[in-house]
Amino acid sequence: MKYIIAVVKPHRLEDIRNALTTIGVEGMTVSDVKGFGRQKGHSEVYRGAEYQVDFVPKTKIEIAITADKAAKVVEAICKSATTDRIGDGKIFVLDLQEVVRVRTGESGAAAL
Amino acid sequence: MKYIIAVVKPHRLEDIRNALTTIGVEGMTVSDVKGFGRQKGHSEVYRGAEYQVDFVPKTKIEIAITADKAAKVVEAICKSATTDRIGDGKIFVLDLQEVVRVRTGESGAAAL
Amino acid sequence: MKYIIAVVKPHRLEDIRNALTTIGVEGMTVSDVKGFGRQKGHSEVYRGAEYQVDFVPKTKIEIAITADKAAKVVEAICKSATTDRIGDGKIFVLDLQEVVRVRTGESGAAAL
Amino acid sequence: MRAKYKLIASPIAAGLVCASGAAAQEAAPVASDASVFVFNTLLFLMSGMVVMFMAAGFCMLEAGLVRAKNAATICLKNIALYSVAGLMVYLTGYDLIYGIGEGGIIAPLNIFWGGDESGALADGYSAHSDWFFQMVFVATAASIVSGTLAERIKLFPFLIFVALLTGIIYPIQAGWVWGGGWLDARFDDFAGSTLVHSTGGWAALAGAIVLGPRKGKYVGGKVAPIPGSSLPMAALGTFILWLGWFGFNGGSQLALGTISDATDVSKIFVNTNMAACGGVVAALLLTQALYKKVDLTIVLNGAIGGLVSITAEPLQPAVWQAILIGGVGGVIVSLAVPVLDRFRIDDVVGAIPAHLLCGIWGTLVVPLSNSGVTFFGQLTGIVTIGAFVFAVSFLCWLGLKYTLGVRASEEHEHLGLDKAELGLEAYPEFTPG
Amino acid sequence: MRAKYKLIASPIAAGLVCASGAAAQEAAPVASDASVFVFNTLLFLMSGMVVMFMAAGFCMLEAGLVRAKNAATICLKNIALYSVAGLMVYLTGYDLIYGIGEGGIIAPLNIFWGGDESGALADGYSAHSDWFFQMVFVATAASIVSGTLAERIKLFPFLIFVALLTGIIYPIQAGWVWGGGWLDARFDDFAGSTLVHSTGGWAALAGAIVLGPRKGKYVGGKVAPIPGSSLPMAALGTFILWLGWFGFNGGSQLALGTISDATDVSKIFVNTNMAACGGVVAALLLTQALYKKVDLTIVLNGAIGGLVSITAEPLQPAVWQAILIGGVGGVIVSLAVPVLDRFRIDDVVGAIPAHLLCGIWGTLVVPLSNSGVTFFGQLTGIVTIGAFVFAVSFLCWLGLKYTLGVRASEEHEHLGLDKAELGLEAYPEFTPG
Amino acid sequence: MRAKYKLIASPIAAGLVCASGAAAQEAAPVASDASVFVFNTLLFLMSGMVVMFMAAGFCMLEAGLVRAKNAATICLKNIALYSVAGLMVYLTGYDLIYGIGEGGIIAPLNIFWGGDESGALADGYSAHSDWFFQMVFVATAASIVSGTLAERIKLFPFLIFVALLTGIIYPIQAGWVWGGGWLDARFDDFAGSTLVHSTGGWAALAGAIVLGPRKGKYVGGKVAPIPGSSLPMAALGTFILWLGWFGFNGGSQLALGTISDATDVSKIFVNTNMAACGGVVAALLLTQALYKKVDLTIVLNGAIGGLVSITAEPLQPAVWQAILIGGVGGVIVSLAVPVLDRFRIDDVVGAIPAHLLCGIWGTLVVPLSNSGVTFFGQLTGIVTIGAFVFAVSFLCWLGLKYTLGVRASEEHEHLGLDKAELGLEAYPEFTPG
Ligand SMILES: Nc1ncnc2c1ncn2[C@@H]1O[C@H](COP(=O)(O)OP(=O)(O)O)[C@@H](O)[C@H]1O
Ligand SMILES: Nc1ncnc2c1ncn2[C@@H]1O[C@H](COP(=O)(O)OP(=O)(O)O)[C@@H](O)[C@H]1O
Ligand SMILES: Nc1ncnc2c1ncn2[C@@H]1O[C@H](COP(=O)(O)OP(=O)(O)O)[C@@H](O)[C@H]1O
Repeated sequence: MKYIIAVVKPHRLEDIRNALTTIGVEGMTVSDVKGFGRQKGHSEVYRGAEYQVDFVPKTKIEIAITADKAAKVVEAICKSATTDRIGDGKIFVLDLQEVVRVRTGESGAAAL
Repeated sequence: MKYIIAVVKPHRLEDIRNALTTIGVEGMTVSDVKGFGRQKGHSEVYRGAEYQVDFVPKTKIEIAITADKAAKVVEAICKSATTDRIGDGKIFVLDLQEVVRVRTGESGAAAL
Repeated sequence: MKYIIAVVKPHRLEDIRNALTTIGVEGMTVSDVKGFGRQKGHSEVYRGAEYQVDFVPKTKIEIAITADKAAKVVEAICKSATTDRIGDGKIFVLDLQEVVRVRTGESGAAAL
Repeated sequence: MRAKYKLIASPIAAGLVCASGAAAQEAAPVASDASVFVFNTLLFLMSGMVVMFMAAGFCMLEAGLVRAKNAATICLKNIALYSVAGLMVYLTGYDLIYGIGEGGIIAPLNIFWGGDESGALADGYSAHSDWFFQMVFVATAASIVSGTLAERIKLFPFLIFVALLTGIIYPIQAGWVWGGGWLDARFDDFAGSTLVHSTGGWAALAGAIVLGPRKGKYVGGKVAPIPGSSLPMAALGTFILWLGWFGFNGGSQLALGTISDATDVSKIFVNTNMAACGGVVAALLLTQALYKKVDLTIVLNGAIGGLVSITAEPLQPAVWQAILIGGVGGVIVSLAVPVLDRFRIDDVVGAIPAHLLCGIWGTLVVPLSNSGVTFFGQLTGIVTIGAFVFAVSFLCWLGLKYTLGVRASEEHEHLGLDKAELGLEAYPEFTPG
Repeated sequence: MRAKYKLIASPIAAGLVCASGAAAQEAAPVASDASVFVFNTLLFLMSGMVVMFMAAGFCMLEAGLVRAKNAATICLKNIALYSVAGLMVYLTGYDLIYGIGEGGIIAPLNIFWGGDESGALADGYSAHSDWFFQMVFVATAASIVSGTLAERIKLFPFLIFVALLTGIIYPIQAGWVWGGGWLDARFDDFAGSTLVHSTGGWAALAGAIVLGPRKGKYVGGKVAPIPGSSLPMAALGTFILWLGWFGFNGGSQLALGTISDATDVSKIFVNTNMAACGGVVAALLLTQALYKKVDLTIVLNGAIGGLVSITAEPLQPAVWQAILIGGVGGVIVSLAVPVLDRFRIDDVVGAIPAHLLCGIWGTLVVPLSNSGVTFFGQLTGIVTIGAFVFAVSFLCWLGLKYTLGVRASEEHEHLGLDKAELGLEAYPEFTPG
Repeated sequence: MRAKYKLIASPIAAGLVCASGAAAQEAAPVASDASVFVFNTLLFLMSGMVVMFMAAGFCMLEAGLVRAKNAATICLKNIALYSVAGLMVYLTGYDLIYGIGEGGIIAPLNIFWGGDESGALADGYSAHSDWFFQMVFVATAASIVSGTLAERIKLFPFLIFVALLTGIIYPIQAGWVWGGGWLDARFDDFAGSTLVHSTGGWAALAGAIVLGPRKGKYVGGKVAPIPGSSLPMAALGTFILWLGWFGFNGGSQLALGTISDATDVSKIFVNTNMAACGGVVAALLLTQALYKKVDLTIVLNGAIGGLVSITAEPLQPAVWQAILIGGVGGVIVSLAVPVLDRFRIDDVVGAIPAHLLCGIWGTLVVPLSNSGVTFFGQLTGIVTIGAFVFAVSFLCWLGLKYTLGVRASEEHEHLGLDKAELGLEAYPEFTPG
């Protein structure tokens, strides 16, 4: 199984979730993060002082999925997350050794 | 070593933390996340318009632990997190290659 | 490639980011977390009742990096994050199997 | 008609009686001319102060009902619109309202209000106090617009519209009635259900049509609610508006210095208060019945709907009538909010139901409690003022659209106007993104 | 006794003197009857306005001291309770207070207040202005209850209790004193330390006992604090209450139109203000001494405790006495908050210490500055009113408990009442979970 | 000079005229002595109430402009400073201001204000109403200081300074002018541009210098902005201040009971309002021109800058002059905020530009509209008061620095004063860290 972490633009979340649901992803976990990447932030003026805003608000999506579906998930995210602009985000794929569903104690792919 | 990520119901945190402390877990990291899973959210009415709330607030707990204790940790979370209702959460176990304690530079199990 | 997760004191973020940029890290993702560790929180009084604050606010930094640079990154974080006080934080290193840049679809080290 | 004329009939009469010495004691007691003057002036000042504070009420209500990413911008718009209104009422507005001449249609343009106090003694109050009171009324109408159009309108085009509304549009129609113009004889609007609230509502409606809804509000035939970022702030705003309304309606008695005026102002306070109570309870029960859940945002709108409904005639109704009038206002608001969505008119804070629709309702119901007023006359006023304000506003909005543009770019809307237009965040430490 | 009677003795006397012409100039100068009437009425209106605004103060204080997940619900409760209070005072409340007859125990039931202004001239103020002033007082008592019971009480049972409190319970006991009933001759409570604040506090206490503490507040013999979600909002609420208290106490002079009344109102303003200052400083120093840290929430309660303490007699004490009376109020609050926890009475905002206990203290200390008042008489009032309000409230709560139920389910409490009962969130973009 | 003297000349004269019966009717009508007394007293009370509420305005403005981790502490400071000011004005302040004697330099020390009402009839208002009005002015000056020094000053040293400022420093210089001291004959400051606002500003400046900037504000020759945590709260605070200013300036007329006084108060209301409008619009346009983005925080400061600028003479200027005077205030604020940063004077809320600089500007511009006033006289007042307040404040701050210490430790500053000094959080459920 794989543990996929995607960091994307916040306003794409809705579309990404739909895309993933379509290909059969049944669960995911989402949180708000700040990103530092190529998209470098920008300079702003506050009370007459110019300063650099270094981070960009991003949304992090985590998905556990069986290994065979991982490529499809990555592709689906890529497609639905892109705006073709810098800062579209990144997807990280890690190896997932075990999953357990708390309520039933089921484990492995059945727990996904 | 293992890196365990558990996504659970927020109001169980207190009990889970106690259960983990009891079995000797010395550190953990907690954050607020939104979950999309079987527990499907619900529909609400706001200013006369019905809409779907897709996500459910969840708490993510991350624990780094030696491999031998991992099973015990998973079990402890399972037990203390469950309310026997849908949305109780999931536990993901990843392989952890290295840990370093910032203050002392210690690494490996000693740093946990 | 490696996926590095560092949990540090919030006010060190600026310095850590600088240190990492210096050694060539081009991206990272940051979020706010609560830590339970050796630094045990403290007791406070609110409306005449004493109570224990168990968690400490921390900042989580995630960095994907090529395997060869991982050690340098860990070292850089160690150096820049430390205040030599309890609660300085921990660094976890996981194996990263794949990275994809959403905008271009590039993958592997090129996508970092 | 309001202001000038009426007062000539009351405090001055009182003054004359007073001047005739002991005779005064035979009828109801009267105060001296000077006391009457001070009382009337004080009524304007005290009422004007709390009406001015309604600007803060609108600011809080709107800041609470927009998303966090637009909260600073709406605050800026609110303080700026009040200021622009002040300048425009000084520049042209006040003279356009009161320079109209009896039965007139439009006053000759006259810039810079002169601040002449020479007629004050005859009027029975200080001209400056009256000016202040009128100015804050104009600002109220403009505040209504900002709420409806929040989260997507560009700052400067909005302020230009505010200048047109407060300097020209509002004053012309207000002159028709309160300035003693052509409508005055047939139409009655005590404190401005139509003249202030519907006017603001029509201008907002025109703007909402030209501007279109916020991105993501209507998706595929469905309404996607966009919850406000801070309901306690919205509740605070509503309470402040409620407070201000005592000045809004009470001050519109325009006189306090006689026993009968003081009693009338008291009646107005009670009716204003009870209409709001009626609006709250009606909205509470109705949302519970309709949706099985009480919707706080609609209950807040219900309070305002009740207040707007009683504004056309807060004096004559008996208390139970005031409760009913306000209660119907609460019903209107509760029902109209989703209806408006069906027409895809995106009114961020519910200002059109509360101010426009309840303003119409409140104006129409005046004949019930006020025998000198006809239903037809009320309708004439509602229609002519509505048509005038809507049409001119619509043209102004179109003009702005095809010159400066009125709508923030899609990207700015995504990002939030705070970051896009002000380059800052309302809650930099809290907002997730 | 308050209201009706007293005024017959003052402005009207003044009026008579005035009517007798030049003679008036020999003693202290007096204003004309009409001016006195307008001044008195104005005092009610102006004071009533700021007391009405106290509803916003309670709303902010309580919204700031509950958790975010219950903040919208508490706002709804506050605007709804004010509205219900308005309707109930109109339906039965006012006539229950003032229809009692001298020395009486209970007034005959009379529904719908008549709004009769025929006695106004003799009373020296407009009946409507007085009604408004009384109505906002009743709402204040109900506001106290909402704070204590926040975060766990169901909406509709709460509103039903508010209707009973404001329509029946409060009016009966208020009639005993301010309506001229049996207690009036022996008991003194100028602006309502006992009649308003303790009454609210007793009703809240009964509710807190029936309802039980919030889940997680008392765990294994220990008190687990549940910090409020927005202390700046709580601070704002406290400032608004402080502002409103000038109207609360100042307006309770019930007359402004003579030199002596105006001077008395001024003294009341100063004493009210200084008692609050005393309460703040006392709570500040005491929490620092006790806990080595100043506790802002207790300091805010200290301000209110000081204000409640001076409410029973804000006129007679010298300024330094007012400071001390308020200061003791601050001490009471600081000490009682943790004591209450020891009894596992969960009072979310600290209303019981501030309103009930300080109300008792303020009432008991009246004899010190007011020679016509006996300690025993004060005790009689405190005990009888307390027993009556507590007992009847307790029965009402029990009745509600065994019919509709009063307590939200455990799951709703976990989820927060905002989501459970209103189906929305107070801060949808901010709250973590 | 303010207060005592002036009034002897007006209402009492009116009283005499009135007493002479019918003769009064020949000139402008006058009210009876008693009515004049009540009106004047009422002006103090009503104005004092809204000026008191400015404490809430400062609290909100400052809580909105500090970081979340210091928001509870700034609320505590605001309610505590108002209370300390109240106690100190009672202890020494009031008698130091008014006990000075004509042309004097310092009044003999006299503790505990006596509350003597025996001169009230001659003064034309209740002594207590005047005391209340003066007290809230003193608190205003102290509120200015808290904003500048926020986020780094320790609580108790701050409160000790407040006690010195409100009990000694402010009263001495206020006595020079309003108490009839040596400056009174040459210097004019109607409502306190210099006496209140610059005084607060000088004290804040001295504190800012002694205290140094917040950690991280000036890093390597660059200014690192530290955005405020809640701009809507800051906007609310500004609106509250604006509201309060009607009382601040209007009440400083010190009399309302004659036609001319009522007219003057009305003029003051209009000018006060329009100066603020001017300040807002000027800051809006200027920040747009300078930074290509409107900066809400500076626009809010612009409103305050406009209000402070008109405070030295809100009565004489024509309305257009008031707009310009306020507009220049807005410009001053917009330009001075970054300049101050260049000197590394860290003024968290922009109080020094708004209160100190605009206070100077407003005082200097008085001769333009007020022929009896000389530029040189104004300068004398500005310089002597400025030198006195700055020097004494500086010494006090140094004294505190080398005894108790004034600055929170670096660790406490990192952690936030809320956790460090109060042991709680302003927004425990929201703040990330
Ligand atoms: N090496 C990395 N490690 C962790 N997170 C990263 C890394 N590179 C990028 N990110 C995250 O992905 C987001 C998007 O990256 P960015 O480089 O701006 O996008 P792109 O390269 O697609 O334009 C960043 O804001 C950051 O949160
Ligand atoms: N495949 C997944 N990947 C990532 N997170 C998941 C996944 N499935 C579930 N989750 C997380 O776990 C939470 C609980 O899952 P859910 O399916 O509702 O629980 P259960 O199946 O135990 O009733 C979800 O809200 C989500 O945050
Ligand atoms: N075993 C662990 N698993 C996950 N997170 C941990 C673990 N141990 C520590 N942490 C995180 O690291 C933070 C710092 O740890 P702490 O033990 O306080 O530091 P130190 O040991 O360096 O003094 C903690 O607050 C927690 O968030």
